[in-house]
Amino acid sequence: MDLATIGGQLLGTIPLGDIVLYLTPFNLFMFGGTLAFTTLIAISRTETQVEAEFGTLKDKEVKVNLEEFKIRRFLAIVCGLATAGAMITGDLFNFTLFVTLIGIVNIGIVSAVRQVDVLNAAFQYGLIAMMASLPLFGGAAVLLASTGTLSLLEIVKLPYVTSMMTFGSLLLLMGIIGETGVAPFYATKAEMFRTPGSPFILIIHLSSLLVIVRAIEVLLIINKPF
Amino acid sequence: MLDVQIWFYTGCVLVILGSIATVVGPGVKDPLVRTLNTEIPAVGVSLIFLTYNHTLALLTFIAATAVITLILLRAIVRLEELGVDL
Amino acid sequence: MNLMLNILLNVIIAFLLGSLLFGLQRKVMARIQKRPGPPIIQHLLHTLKFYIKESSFPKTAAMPFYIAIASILCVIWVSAVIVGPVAQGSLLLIFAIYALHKIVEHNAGSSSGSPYGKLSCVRAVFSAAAEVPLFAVLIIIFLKTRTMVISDIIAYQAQNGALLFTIPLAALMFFVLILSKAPYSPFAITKGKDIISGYETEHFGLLRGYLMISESIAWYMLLWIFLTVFLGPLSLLGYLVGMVVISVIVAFINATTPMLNPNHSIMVQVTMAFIGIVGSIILLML
Amino acid sequence: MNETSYLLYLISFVLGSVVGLVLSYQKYKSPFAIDKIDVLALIIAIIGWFLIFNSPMLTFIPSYISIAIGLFLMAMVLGMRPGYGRYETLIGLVVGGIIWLLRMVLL
Amino acid sequence: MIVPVQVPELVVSLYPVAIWVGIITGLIGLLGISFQKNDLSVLILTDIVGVAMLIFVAGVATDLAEALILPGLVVELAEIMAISEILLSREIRKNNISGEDLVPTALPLNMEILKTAPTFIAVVLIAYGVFLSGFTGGVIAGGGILFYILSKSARGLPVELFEGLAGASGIAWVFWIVGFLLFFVGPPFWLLGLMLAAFGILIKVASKVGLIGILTREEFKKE
Amino acid sequence: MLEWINLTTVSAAVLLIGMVGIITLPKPVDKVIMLAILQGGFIGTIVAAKYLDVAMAAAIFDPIATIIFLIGITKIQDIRNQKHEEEEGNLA
Amino acid sequence: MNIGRIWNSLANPRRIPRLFALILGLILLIGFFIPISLNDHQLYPRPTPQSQINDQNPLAPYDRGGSPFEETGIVRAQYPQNSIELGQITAYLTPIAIGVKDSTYYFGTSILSSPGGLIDEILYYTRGFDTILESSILMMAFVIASWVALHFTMKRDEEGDEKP
Repeated sequence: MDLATIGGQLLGTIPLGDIVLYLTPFNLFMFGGTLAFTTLIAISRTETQVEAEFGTLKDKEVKVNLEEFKIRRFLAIVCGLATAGAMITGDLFNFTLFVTLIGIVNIGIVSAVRQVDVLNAAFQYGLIAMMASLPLFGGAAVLLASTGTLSLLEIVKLPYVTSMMTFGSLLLLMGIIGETGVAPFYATKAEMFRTPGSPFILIIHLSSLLVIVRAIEVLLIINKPF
Repeated sequence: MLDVQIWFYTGCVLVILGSIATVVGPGVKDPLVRTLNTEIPAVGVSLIFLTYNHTLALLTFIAATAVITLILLRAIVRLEELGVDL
Repeated sequence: MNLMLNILLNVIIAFLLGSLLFGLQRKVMARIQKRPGPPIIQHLLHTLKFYIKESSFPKTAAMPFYIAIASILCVIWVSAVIVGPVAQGSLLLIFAIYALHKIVEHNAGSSSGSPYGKLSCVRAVFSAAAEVPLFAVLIIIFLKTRTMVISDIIAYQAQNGALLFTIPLAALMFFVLILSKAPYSPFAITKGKDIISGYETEHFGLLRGYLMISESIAWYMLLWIFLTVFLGPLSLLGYLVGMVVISVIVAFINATTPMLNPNHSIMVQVTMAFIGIVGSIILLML
Repeated sequence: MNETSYLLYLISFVLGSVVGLVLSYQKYKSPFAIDKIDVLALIIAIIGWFLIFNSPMLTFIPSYISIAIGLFLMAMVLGMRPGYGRYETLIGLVVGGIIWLLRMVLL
Repeated sequence: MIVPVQVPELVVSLYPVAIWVGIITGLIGLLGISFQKNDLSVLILTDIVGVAMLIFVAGVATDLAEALILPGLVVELAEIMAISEILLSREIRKNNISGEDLVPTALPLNMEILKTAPTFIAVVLIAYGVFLSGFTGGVIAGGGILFYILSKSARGLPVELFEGLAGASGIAWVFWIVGFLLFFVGPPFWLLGLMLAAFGILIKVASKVGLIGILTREEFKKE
Repeated sequence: MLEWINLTTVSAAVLLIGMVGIITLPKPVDKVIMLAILQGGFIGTIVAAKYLDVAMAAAIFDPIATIIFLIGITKIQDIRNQKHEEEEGNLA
Repeated sequence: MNIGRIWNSLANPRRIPRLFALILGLILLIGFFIPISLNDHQLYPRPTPQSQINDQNPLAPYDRGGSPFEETGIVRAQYPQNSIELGQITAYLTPIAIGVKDSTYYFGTSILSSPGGLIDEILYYTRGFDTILESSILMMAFVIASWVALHFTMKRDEEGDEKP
């Protein structure tokens, strides 16, 4: 088993003590993509929603006010950075922490809105995010217990896969699914997008999709299928 | 060594029975009672930490539980004030 | 051959062929519905037309973003061409690009401030939730071939026969993914006519041109991946024939089916994905 | 058939379609022509399809050029305004196909 | 030998039991959530799920596991806080459409312990927290601050303090980052890095936890 | 038999008693008292493990939790009484 | 009940956490049917519980050897080559901590959680990145909670103009 069969040739590592970040073309592309989007978000202003009013012929403009704009931009940038980190980290626990950070920031980006329905969706999503911390951290802990290491670069070298490792990665997958809102759990997330503030809610979507793609890589590394 | 076992299994009993009590125990319709019942598993986990000598984590957990309790009670009281029917 | 030249060549091919395939698709659909239909060249002409039209920007748009998003779509699909036909790199990378495509689709809708774009944006999130499980196709391919690199997958197929016959359910799932990208398909909820043109509603002129170019390249790339991954080493003529055949099949399906309600569309896809994953794993174990 | 010639074919097809479209709009004013065969278009179509299928027969020019020309001519007929050029294309395809078959069988 | 090469046998023998207990607890909590209609109750029940998570991590019983428990704890604390606030805001929004203003009830409590004990307990906790430093110290000192604010109902702190405390915690966070980088950029200065990290995170966490008290204080101020 | 009576077993017993008490007693205030017993048992356990500093911190934080609960209970009861009175007032 | 209706019900955000909880519970059940055992070759192993305190070690339970600035403690990190000063932190004691250590046996936790000590070694040095994230999570949660509190739950009178 070699990392090169999954994401392409290993380009380099960034060692920070026990946590080693690694770069393959795949990781690098997603890292760069996320950073590009984050930069764009940081310099954009929000769109104005125009809604028809009942009973009259007038339109109503739904805008994001300045205070709300600032906090949401801040959270969106943090979310972008967290996503970028999750793309290149080579440590399981670090990865779960990044995912958790993404989850909580996502809730924050929509919690600043005024629509009750959106707040409700944010709350329900938050509940899922909290429950998902059990499979996320639990899965990482089960993997640690069964392999004795958290570093993906070490796990990839192990010659065997035990059923406990598969269980751990299943938990990890469940956690990521919960935090990112994959079907059939999509509804909470999708409802959150009905609010104005386009560039910021973009990052919610960006983070969840990229984390899922990255999770595939992580799962393949853990469960060497041969 | 027996001490360690006693702590561990007492912790396990507290955690399991405490969480059952939190979910279906008597009077848990009242969120206040439910929050009170969550203290039992919290103490159970503390015992498990103690068994493994995670004393620093235990110290943090004790403090964090108090804070979580405060947050939950704040929410309960405010919702009661609002008189909302969830 | 010079690398830059090679990239340019492949991108232009992807664009031209993708547009022609879209045109063919419209023609086939029209014939099935007993209309004469536009010429095959029509989609290409449409794309070029937008470059000589005036560009205007809505007052309500989220400004730098609204413009950037159209060119980003172009950039990511060009990079898909680089990863795919040119470098034959990792399949996972192409799916990362596909994920970015979903994001752009979503944001192109929401950045304009139009309610139709917004609806399309919400639906894009919905549909992304459905398409993500289809990434399980990747895992199944990996389980079978033990590699993610396209050139290795081709080599594997050259040795052991096309994957289409060994993991047919995965191919079916991938086909559903392709189907969901085609215009007028039962799963194309982001571009349904009930929300005008979906995320493209408020993009005019130059920006629309960019979007259309990228869509053509995207269509070509999806078909290319399908043919490469499931049918093994093919000659260029083989690719051409395969793409035409798939486009015609898709056109036939699109012409005869209604568009599904968003929830149903997702859950149909998810159910198919679930059956596909479980079925494939059972097939692999046998 | 390498990628460069592939591109050449595509471009000649596209150009042929555009030319066919423009010319046919100038030539025909009414939207539909039922059951009328245009002899000029028919000849172009037949030459086009013939060149596409039987380029090796013309030994004096490289095959990629003859195929490109064939595609251009074929596309001119195929790409005519809606309702025109159908029968011509079909006949051209059949003729080209028969010649190809004969060539395969005889040679 | 102070540190063994392998994990002690006792721990290995306890591990399956710990995991089973974690699974059972998680199961109870999750089933409870799935059959629970009341949103507030679901929020409380997620606490149980968090407990199950902690057992999973603790069972590994190495120093690493202990270091991993702390982030887990923080995540629980942080999420409960944010989500309960969202729940409140949702309910207020839902019920306040008519525009009526809600007056929070005043606290009728007149207990002796609330008058004398807080200062002492707070001072002890803060001093102990500073001695501990690090995340644990932060939570403990923060708990002390929180308790102090909670109890001093009449003498509420001015709202400006909120921004000030938040700013302090941001600066402390930067200290912590600098400390972290120092470990890798200049290994000989590890002691400086350690101190920056330990006290940066102490101030950060303590001020954050203390801020909870200010959130609760507004109920008392309206007397 | 007597050798079984040491700090560990006694604390464990106190813990279990506290747990049963919290679960079964109906009134919230009684529950808070049983919570104090539970915490007493917990501190006893820590002392049995000889970590006096942890025991100290626990001994400081436990009354805090109790006070928080007391405040909450009084407040909620107050609110409920008020609501009750309002309803009766409306009826009258 | 027809399948379209079931699918529609999945679009209700209120049902999603419950559904997620149910599915997660079912997956947790798998844990009962697979062999579970702790791999005894772990990183950062620790001695048998209670052994250090029973030996009257004043630094229990976190004593990992070493003396301040001279001798490094024993830490089995994943990548020792990435952490050049490994073991120094766990051996370090502040002057106050040394004073406490000499006077009592039962304050090991406090001593070794003041700067220096094994957990600091792990939390700040070898796994420092985790702690950065952890504190960021707390910070973000706080930013969110305090923002919501300051703008919505605490200021209730000023929002009459904008209704959902």
